[in-house]
Amino acid sequence: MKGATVASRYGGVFVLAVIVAVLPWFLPNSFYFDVVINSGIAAIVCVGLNLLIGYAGQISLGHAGFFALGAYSSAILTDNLGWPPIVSLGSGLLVVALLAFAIARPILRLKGHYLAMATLGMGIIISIVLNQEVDLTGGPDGMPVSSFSLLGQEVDSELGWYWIVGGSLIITVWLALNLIDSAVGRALRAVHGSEVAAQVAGVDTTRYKILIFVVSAVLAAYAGSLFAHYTGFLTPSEGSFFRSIEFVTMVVLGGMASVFGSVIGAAILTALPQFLTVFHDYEHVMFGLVMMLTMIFMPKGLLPSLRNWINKRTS
Amino acid sequence: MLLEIKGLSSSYGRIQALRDININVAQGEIVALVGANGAGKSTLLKIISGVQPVTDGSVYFDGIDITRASSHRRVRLGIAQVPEGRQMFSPMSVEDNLMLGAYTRKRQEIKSSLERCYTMFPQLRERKRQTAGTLSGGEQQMLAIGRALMAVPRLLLLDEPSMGLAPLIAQQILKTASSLKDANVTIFLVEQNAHAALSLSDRGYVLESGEVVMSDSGQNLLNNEQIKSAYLGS
Amino acid sequence: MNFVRYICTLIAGAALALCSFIGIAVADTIKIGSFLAVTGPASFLGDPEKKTLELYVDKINEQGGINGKQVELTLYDTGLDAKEAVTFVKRLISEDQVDIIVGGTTTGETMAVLKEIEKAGIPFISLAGASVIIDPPKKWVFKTPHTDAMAVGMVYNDMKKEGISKIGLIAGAGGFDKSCMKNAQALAEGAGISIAIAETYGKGDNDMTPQLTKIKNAGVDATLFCGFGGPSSIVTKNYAQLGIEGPLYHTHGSCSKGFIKGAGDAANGVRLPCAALLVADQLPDDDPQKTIGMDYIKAYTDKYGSDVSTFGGHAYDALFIAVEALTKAGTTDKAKVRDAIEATENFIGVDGIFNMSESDHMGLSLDSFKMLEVENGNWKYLY
Amino acid sequence: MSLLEITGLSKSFGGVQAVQELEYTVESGKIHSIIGPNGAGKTTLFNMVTGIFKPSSGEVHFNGQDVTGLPVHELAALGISRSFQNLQVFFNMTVLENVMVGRHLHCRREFLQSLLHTPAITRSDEGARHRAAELLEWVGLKAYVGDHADSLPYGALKRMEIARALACEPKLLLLDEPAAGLNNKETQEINELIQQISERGITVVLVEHDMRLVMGVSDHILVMDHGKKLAEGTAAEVRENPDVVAAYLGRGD
Amino acid sequence: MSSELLQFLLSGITVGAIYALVGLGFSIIYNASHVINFAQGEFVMIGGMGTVFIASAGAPFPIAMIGAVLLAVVIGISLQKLAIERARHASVVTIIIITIGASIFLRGLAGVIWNRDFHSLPAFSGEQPIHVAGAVIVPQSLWILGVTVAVAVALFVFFNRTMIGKAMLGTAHNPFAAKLVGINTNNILILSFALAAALGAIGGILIAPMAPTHYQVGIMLGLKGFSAAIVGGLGSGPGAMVGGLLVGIAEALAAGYISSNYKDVVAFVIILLVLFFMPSGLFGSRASERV
Repeated sequence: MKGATVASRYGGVFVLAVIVAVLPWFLPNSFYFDVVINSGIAAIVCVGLNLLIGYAGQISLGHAGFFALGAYSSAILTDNLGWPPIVSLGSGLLVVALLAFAIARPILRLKGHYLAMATLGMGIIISIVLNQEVDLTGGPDGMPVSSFSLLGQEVDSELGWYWIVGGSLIITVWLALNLIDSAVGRALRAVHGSEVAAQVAGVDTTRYKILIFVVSAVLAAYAGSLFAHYTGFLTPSEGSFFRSIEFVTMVVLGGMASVFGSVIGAAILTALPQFLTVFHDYEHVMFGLVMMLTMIFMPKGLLPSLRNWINKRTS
Repeated sequence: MLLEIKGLSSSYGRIQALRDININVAQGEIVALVGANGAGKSTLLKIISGVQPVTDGSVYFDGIDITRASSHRRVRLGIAQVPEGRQMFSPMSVEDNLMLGAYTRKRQEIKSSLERCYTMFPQLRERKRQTAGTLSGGEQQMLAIGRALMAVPRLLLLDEPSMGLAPLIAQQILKTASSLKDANVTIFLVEQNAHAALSLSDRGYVLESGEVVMSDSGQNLLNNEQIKSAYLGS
Repeated sequence: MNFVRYICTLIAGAALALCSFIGIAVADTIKIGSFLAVTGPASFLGDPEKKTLELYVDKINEQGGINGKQVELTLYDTGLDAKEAVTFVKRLISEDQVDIIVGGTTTGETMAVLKEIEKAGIPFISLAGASVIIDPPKKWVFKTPHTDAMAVGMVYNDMKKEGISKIGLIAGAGGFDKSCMKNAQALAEGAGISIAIAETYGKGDNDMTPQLTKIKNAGVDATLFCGFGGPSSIVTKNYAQLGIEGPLYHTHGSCSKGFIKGAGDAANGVRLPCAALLVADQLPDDDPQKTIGMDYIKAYTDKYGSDVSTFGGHAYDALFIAVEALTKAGTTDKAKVRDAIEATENFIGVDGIFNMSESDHMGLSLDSFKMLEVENGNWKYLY
Repeated sequence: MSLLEITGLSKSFGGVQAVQELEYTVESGKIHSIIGPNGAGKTTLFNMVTGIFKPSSGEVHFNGQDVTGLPVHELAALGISRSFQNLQVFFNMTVLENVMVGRHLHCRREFLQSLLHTPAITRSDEGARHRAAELLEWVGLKAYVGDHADSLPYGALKRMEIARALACEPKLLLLDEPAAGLNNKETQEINELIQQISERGITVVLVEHDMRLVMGVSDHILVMDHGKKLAEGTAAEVRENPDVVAAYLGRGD
Repeated sequence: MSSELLQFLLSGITVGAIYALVGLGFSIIYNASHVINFAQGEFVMIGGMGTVFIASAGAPFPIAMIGAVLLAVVIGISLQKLAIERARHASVVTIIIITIGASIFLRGLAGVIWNRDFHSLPAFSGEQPIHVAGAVIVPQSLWILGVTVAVAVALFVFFNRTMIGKAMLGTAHNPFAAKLVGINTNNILILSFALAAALGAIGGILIAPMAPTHYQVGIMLGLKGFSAAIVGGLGSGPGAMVGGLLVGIAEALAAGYISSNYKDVVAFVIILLVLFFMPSGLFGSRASERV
């Protein structure tokens, strides 16, 4: 069974890498590239968020706040202070990590709906600040972000971004899978399964909850930073309550405690609105309906439900 | 037979709690079900009340098959339970707890039932405005019995009425229970306190690990050495 | 089995959707693309814009199209999400291969897509207000609405006429509100106006009494409100209830009948700059905007049964500037169409008379605004 | 030698005294049982010893050290482990992983190394996996090793909890009703398991209702009633104690 | 008390009363089913928009209002029967997503079937402001406060004087015991959704004459109502009332004394602080986990 976990870990990453490597030849134009790149960015957030929600069992309805903070700090440092983008990105991650660390302890003492409320409030506070600090962020009208450059090489082609985001996603997934299959990851999952039993096994549950909260916040911020440079323009809607809900929905839709589920969830929910445009006025009605029906009939999410179904069929 | 349980099995979660149980209770009897903790006694009462699903077998009440009947329908048919641990509506007043006991009955009948209940348990009348959570253990047990009687049941299920009570209070509660027989209520009693339970019962069943291992008159069981073994492991 | 059936339906639906959005681009038509915030917090603006575009594209086709070609409108709803706006613009350009884009309800969405527009080189007429969109001018980008700076300038002129010097400001949290407030603060000094107090309210607020109480206590001569939608009515009502001295000014964000209906009697006395559209019937007969305004009002109310707002008017102007340019250019060649738009001259729209140039990609002058006052629950044309 | 010493320990919940002024000593290397009717305060006692509840008053000494009020994971590090009355299984993991969580303190768990899954982590994990598999085999769950925890029958989960607790390499193992819900055969197997655990030199304290089990394995029995000590001694002594008989069977009057 | 402070308080209480009504809906549903219904705000929207459109079809206002409340009730019950009940065993997050899906669905439908314009209802009894010690209050505020108090009293009577109300409370406190005394807990669940929908709709109707209603009006009101319910302690009726007033007053005072830019931030910071010090809200039950 050692072989099994390792195989699923590297096998999955391999399949993902192959898909990422081959996909560009099937993308006819920049629109498809855009959808795929946005899916990838969302997937990075969702993999991190799934570590928090799906694996450690701590809900967050405010992760778009971290996404937006990463995006804006990168943008502000690059454009207002003239820092090199890569340095801005690093500093942005540090800022978000510190902030997440500072609020993690009081927030993660809460449970269930109270935790949901607190993280939601946190996200809303961040989004209001982004809206109000017009001089810094451009307020609701947004701010332009200069393009990303690495070692003097500017990334401005869609394909360039595709490789950056694709590579980041593969590494994120790989790291996440590594983490899950380590003592740290087992401790996290144990926190979800039974906090008291985890403590009895010697797990300092508070420490691990804080750790994973910070990790997921940093991943969200990283994705946000990529997004900022990729689109070249930021508005505070990136940090809104809706975006937070969207991320959580992606995680739950793909499947809790399923890293690849998060990738699939992110891809589906990014692409779905594009499909639903055929319903014109009924686009949102259909979107709400799809959300409800999927969760009613597949409460465990797409990938786990699919896996159960295949298992049932084969056995 | 008022209550007939035929070949009943039940599991909840991963535990097979009951296996092939056959129990009969006739109109007007007091029947005790004794056995050690975890033997499945409470599960059986929950099944009779319809709050726990049956895996196999059937339950008849007064000749009607109630195996799949909803819990509220069973109360209307005349089955009331005094659950283990009292299960008060703790933040609500004593009187409200009693009133809810009569939830299935006509409004105009409640008044007299309430009066009867207060006559039986004068302490409850004194404390009728207090919240149930503030009562002592014994008073809570009285309230639990009173609440079940408010439904004017034909069959009363008593689950561990003496649990956690000081011996004197426990005896008082059990005496009260036996006096209900005079009020034409059939009683099915589950007790850890085997002596007390069997001494006031007409008949008894001994449950061990989810199976009925013995059934006899209360007196015979009381004198049976096997009972002692089931409890004290000797 | 529920689950299987569900998955099948989902896949079938997706396939259907895919086919329908790949399988266009055949007939020889002129394609106009649009992305609007039809839903979301700015639906108040985006919804009439969408209705106007759909209404007039149908009319144009009934009348034979442009240069004999039918017009096809591809319209996406962004829900006021800049990210969606960028994706939709990429889709319009690379997938739907439209010839021109008319859209962008708000400044944020418009600004977000400019990079894409410039890169692809496609004529684009924005429906958003802020001057930053066309200042400095960008090769492919045009816009129709008056800027909020113009509206503020118009209000300040009127204030000076009325002898007002000390004012209070109240604005919402949205892009329009913030930009308007910023302009009001920037332009105040030059206009000889001092801003004693500036207050804001939040998304979804139902009562602005606390903010207005502070304005009242600041002892101002007049108050300028920067915002639109429901809050226009709430602020106006609260203002009247608190009995604040001095007139209340709004900007063109309140140029819709919905504002008066919402505010009721409290709206009386509010002064605001609007496009001529709202008072088309009161304009002198020789005013060139009179007929076009009256026609638009009739067409819109006949079709949708609801009152016109000037926001739909922005879409009307943008659409017809595009149509005129396409007609004149006689081709869908993007560079030629762009040049034709830049050459727009004396185009009479509901927003005013447009004269575009290389340095002016909006083409409206301050006199295209009309100063109105609400009187007896109706617009009154002042000057 | 006493491994665990409890002096004057009390706990109350909103006015209800769950445990009152309890004095109790656990001798190293022996099998102890705590019995008593429902609500006697046995589990509350366990919860205080393992740090889940903070005592209202009194002290707990473990291995000569005052451990009163220490957090649960620190007590675990000192060598106190337990199983639970109501299963506390990590249903989101496999059986093997459940037990591997028990190896937490013995695993390398540096965060960055875990992310990269360095050879050091792999080795340490390998060790944990090996030990966990060994323990599972030892408690008789070899067949279930790779299964998901939520597919196991109840009896197997009980054993898995014991294996998980053993994985911590505890000095003191508290078992809360290990036989509850088990049939006779399974109870007998648990009985044997407890004796084997004791033979490994681990001190065991048992809360149990199944008297056959208790009387069979215990070196020392503490009887609790209403949060207080009712009696203590060997199985024979306790069985003959009239207070105990009355508490269990009721008085025969 | 300065007239300024009084003015802020009046404003805060008026708005807070609406939050309280919405928050009560959250609490009632939570009590019955332990579900947080994120579609609660849509009942507010249906109340306001429903009244507008039923009235525009020619019904007199009182009839339109009753019609809108009934419409909300029907939708609330359908939500329970068609969505929540089917996902009974799903996780908390899954059910949250379902209710969010429902709110997007309902909002979308309202935007299409009705429209996306702002609509006003006439004030129930004029708009002539009333002056109180230098502050002003409009008659509609009095209606809001009056109806909220009336609803609170009615709910108090319902829960304390009627059998069905007591049965609802009993089911919330102890669903197991409720079944044993013969309460049909399924019906209680349906009733709780109906009641919550009605409360939301009443809130929506009350606020519509003050703040124009719109198909999206439910988003923020729902969020604030949720905040009210959480601050007060989930499942506590008085908690939701106090929570609603607290949030409303905090907003008004923050706007008045601190910064109107950051008034919502102040409100949310207060909510967070309350939760940090009282992790189950002001009146929430402090349940301890049994192991």
